[in-house]
Amino acid sequence: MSSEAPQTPAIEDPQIGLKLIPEQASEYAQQVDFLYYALLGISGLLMGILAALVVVFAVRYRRSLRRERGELIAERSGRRLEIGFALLLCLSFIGLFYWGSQLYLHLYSATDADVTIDAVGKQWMWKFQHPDGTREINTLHLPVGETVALRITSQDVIHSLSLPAFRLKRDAVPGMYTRAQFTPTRAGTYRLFCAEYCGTDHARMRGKVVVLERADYQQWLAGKVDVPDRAEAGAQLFQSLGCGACHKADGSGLAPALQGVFGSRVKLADGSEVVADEAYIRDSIVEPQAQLVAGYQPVMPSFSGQVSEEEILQLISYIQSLGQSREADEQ
Amino acid sequence: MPTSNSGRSGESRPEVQFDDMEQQRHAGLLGMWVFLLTELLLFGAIFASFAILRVRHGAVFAEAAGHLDLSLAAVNTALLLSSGLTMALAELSAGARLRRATIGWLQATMALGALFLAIKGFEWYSEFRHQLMPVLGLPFHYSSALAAPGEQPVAAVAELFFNLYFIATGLHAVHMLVGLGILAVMLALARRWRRPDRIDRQLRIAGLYWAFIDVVWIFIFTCFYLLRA
Amino acid sequence: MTSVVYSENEDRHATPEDYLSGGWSIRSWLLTVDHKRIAWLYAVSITLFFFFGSAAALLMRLELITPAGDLLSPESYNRLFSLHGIVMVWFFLIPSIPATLGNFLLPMMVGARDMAFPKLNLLSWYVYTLGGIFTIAAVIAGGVDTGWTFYTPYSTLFSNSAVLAAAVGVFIVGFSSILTGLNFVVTTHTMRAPGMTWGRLPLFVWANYATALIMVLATPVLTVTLLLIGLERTLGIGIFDPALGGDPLLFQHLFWFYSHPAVYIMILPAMGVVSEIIACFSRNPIFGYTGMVLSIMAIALFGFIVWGHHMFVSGQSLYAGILFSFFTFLVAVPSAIKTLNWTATLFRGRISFDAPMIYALSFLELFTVGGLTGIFLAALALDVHLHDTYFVTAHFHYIMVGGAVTAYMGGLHFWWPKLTGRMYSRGWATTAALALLIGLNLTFYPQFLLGYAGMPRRYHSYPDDFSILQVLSTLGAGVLALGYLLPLIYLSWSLRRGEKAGPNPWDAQGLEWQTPSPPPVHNFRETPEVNEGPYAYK
Amino acid sequence: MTNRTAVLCWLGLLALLAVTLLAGALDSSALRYSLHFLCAAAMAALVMLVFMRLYTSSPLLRLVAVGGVMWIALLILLTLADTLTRS
Repeated sequence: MSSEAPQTPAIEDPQIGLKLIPEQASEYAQQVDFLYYALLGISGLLMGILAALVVVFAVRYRRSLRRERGELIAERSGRRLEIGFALLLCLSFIGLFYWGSQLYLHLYSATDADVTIDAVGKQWMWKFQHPDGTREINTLHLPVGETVALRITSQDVIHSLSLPAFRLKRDAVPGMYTRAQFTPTRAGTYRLFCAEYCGTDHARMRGKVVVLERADYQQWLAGKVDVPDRAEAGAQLFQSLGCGACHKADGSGLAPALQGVFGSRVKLADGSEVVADEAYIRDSIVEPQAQLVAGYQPVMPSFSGQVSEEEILQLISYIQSLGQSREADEQ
Repeated sequence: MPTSNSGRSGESRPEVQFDDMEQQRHAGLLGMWVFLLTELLLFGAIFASFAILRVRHGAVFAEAAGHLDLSLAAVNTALLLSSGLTMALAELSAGARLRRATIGWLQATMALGALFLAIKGFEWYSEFRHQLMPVLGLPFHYSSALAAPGEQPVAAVAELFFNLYFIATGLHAVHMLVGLGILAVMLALARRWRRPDRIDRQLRIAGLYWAFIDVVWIFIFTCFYLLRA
Repeated sequence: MTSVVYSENEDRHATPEDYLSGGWSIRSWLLTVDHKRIAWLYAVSITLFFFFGSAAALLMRLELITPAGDLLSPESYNRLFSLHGIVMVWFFLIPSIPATLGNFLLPMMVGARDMAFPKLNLLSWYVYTLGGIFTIAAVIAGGVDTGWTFYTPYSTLFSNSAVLAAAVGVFIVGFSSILTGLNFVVTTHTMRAPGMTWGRLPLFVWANYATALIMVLATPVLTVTLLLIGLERTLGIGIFDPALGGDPLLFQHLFWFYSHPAVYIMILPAMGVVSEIIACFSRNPIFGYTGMVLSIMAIALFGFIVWGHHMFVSGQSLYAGILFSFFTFLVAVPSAIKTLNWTATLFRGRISFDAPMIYALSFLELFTVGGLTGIFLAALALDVHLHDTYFVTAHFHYIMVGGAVTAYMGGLHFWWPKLTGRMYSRGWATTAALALLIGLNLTFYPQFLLGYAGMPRRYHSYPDDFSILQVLSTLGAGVLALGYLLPLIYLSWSLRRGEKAGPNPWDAQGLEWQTPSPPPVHNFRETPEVNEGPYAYK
Repeated sequence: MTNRTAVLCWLGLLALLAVTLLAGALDSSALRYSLHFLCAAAMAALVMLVFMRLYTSSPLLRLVAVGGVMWIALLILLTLADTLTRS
């Protein structure tokens, strides 16, 4: 069980008042709101028809009127009414389904982003890590207009990064990377929540997203004490852990050279091929033998437990910085 | 099992809520089959977990399967299939109202079942001795060709395999014990032979349960023992 | 409709004294195999658990009046919502209609003297009680704080609350609903009276038959999933631990494979009750009987292929998400057809507004709101925004409290004269029904607004801006509590001093109304002969 | 089911067991695995048809048996649909 009771940082809620429809802080948020209004309209219409029918029938056919009963709907036309109604519903549902899944794919399928931010959920705080190494807890500063890709994982239980203003939510699952990307279009302070129940202080695991104009963002960056950027931190780790001993740049070591390996197709010992993306590199660090590269001996020790999630992400950024291979550029 | 309240007469009278014996027999069989449906889905969730984890960790699972004793398991499977035969013959003898044959075949079935559990126990004990039983935090030492000896992640995934192996075979063993309990009751009834038609009906239902245990073991044997590297 | 002749005949059937006056000793209640008495055993125990769960809900609502978590500590709030979930889902909603009204009425409606396996029926109640004891033991041992969903790896590796006791409690109560389901399936297949073909079965029987199928097909997967959690916590042999390469999403697949069909276990019997009530109080045959039956079976069977819509944001693959979203839209169509048929049944009827009818019409409004918001959640992009927010809480409370509990109340008021032979006061019943309707809308409508504003579920403290809607919701909860306390009072009052209700006070169709109320021990003098359809209202 | 059919079914089961064990010696794992599952399915079918007398029982009981197998397939296939297509 969780050993010591981890302390939870203080909460800084953005004071933005009750917004029944959260601000549309990105163009995607507007699209989701159109879908919401469309569904509200359809539901309102159907509820209206239902309520009207029930009230009219209740008033016109109440028993106390003692009126002579009219003819009931014939079996055949009744069946046609049912089937017609069902088909009408199916058609509108297929439309709504298509609309919803298009937006869903736009949000989650990986596209190249201007800046990749790592979000690591930990019992009861969110830790963000910018490419330049800046780290924040429960607060995320972003520039307007740049496409932000979130690389989300968790160190302990399942959390869920929820940004209502961007209509975005993604679970942080331990042992797995989940992705989402969005493009802030309006400066401002927005809410940030943990949506998946994760223990005692689940309710305190929240904060704010601060979207700044480009100039203010640079100023905010400058204000930060200069901390080695993520790739440099990765390089330092690469040396301190002694990876360089086998992964020699010229490939003469016991292990494959890592120059330009990110994004390339790697031939494995069991004959299959896999793209060396973040998940492959992470697995190779934590579980080296599972996807052994063809032509090499399974001698790499596992580092699982010795390097934290942030450090693995730093190593990945370092390997990325060793040059993207040609295939990755075409994707 | 619906007990009937008939007197000494050959064909016993149906229970109060049934109109005739045919309805009661049909209800008994349908009831048993629906119960077997729930048991099938109980094991189904275990097989679904196996399918998912086998797909995610193919190499290590295949290699871990190599550490199981295939010959013992093959003998066990043959034993269980034979106990299916002896159970069927017991049912047929009860149908033909042959008291001694019914008792004989029932005893054979129970003997085969007990032997199966004994061999299974021995198999578990040998796995315990090879430190391949990660139950209750026992030391788990897994040697794998895939990695240098004592490697943590391959050993971790192998531990996952053995966890699932012990869950599946343990659940099956529990069902075997319940089956043996039912057979013991049927044996006692068969010895007294007070109402042969009732014994015939209940033995058919007990036979369904025993044959179901065979079916589950066939798939456990295939999934855990045969899918080797 | 068949006329059942009450002539004296050979002694095989019991003398015509009713099932209640057969004896009030402890033995006659605790060892009964009469499906009607077992229905009462269930009715009493699920009512106790209902008020136990409702107390937890009221405490949570009081806590949520203030944004800061000041009334309760986070630990106790988490234990309260877990208790509320577990008790309400497994100890009230799932057995509510099948085990009480279903147990009482199904044999009578198919023209049988009792269930196919009376002893298993009693065993099902004892297994339910044993499960209840374990759950209460879990509460006494400090409560469980994993939510009713027991998500791993929190429930297996990180929670140090009484997870094992709660998991064992739910593991045991699962067998109770398996036994009930098994009894209903066999009774409906083998015990129908001569002439009672499948096409002449009342929709209440069809609904309970479909529910029984789901209980039998889905509950075993829950049982083994909870077993896996128990084994991981006790013997350390877990398959969900990410460090061993286990997959937390595998747990979610196995859990929701049961839990989504479970919500259909809760709503289908309610649909059966509403069909009976609307047909009786509008004096009209049900509109589109075949459409209704096909919809019931479609909901029961398609309910098994939609569970992935609980995992749209959980890291499940995008294509599986799209597949599950498509199936979820399809499974909404049969429910819409049923709503259309209920409304069309009112057309050109002679409608009277007794308490059961008010409950049925409330069900119509509340279930439709719940159903439509389900469509919001089926649309993938909206579910990403709305998942795990109060929008989802409002959606399933509209369907479970607005649908299942309202129909349970309606069914209770509709068949109360048959169960007890007494009539309750019409005025009080109408007040309670309206209080429930108003209270429910006032409690859960603000939660839809909170949901779209982004307020997540299971929050013990929340940003100050949401407090106005939370206060409104707590106000509604108060009215709702009134709506549930009133029936407890006037129904128990009617047991003693309610006026005698004849065999058929509502002049309703159905074999169960052909017997005196309260009905004799073996329901019918002679196995009735059925020669026409179920809703021959003139 | 008669004594003769029971014994024949038993012999068939042992033969299938032998086949599935011998299949272990093949080298291509795809062929091996498919043979293993084919034999397992055949053995299960034999036990259900003969020993559980599905061959001679009412269509309702056959429906229950087929329904159970279908529901397990439903659970496994849809869960695999997620695992296999996860990026």
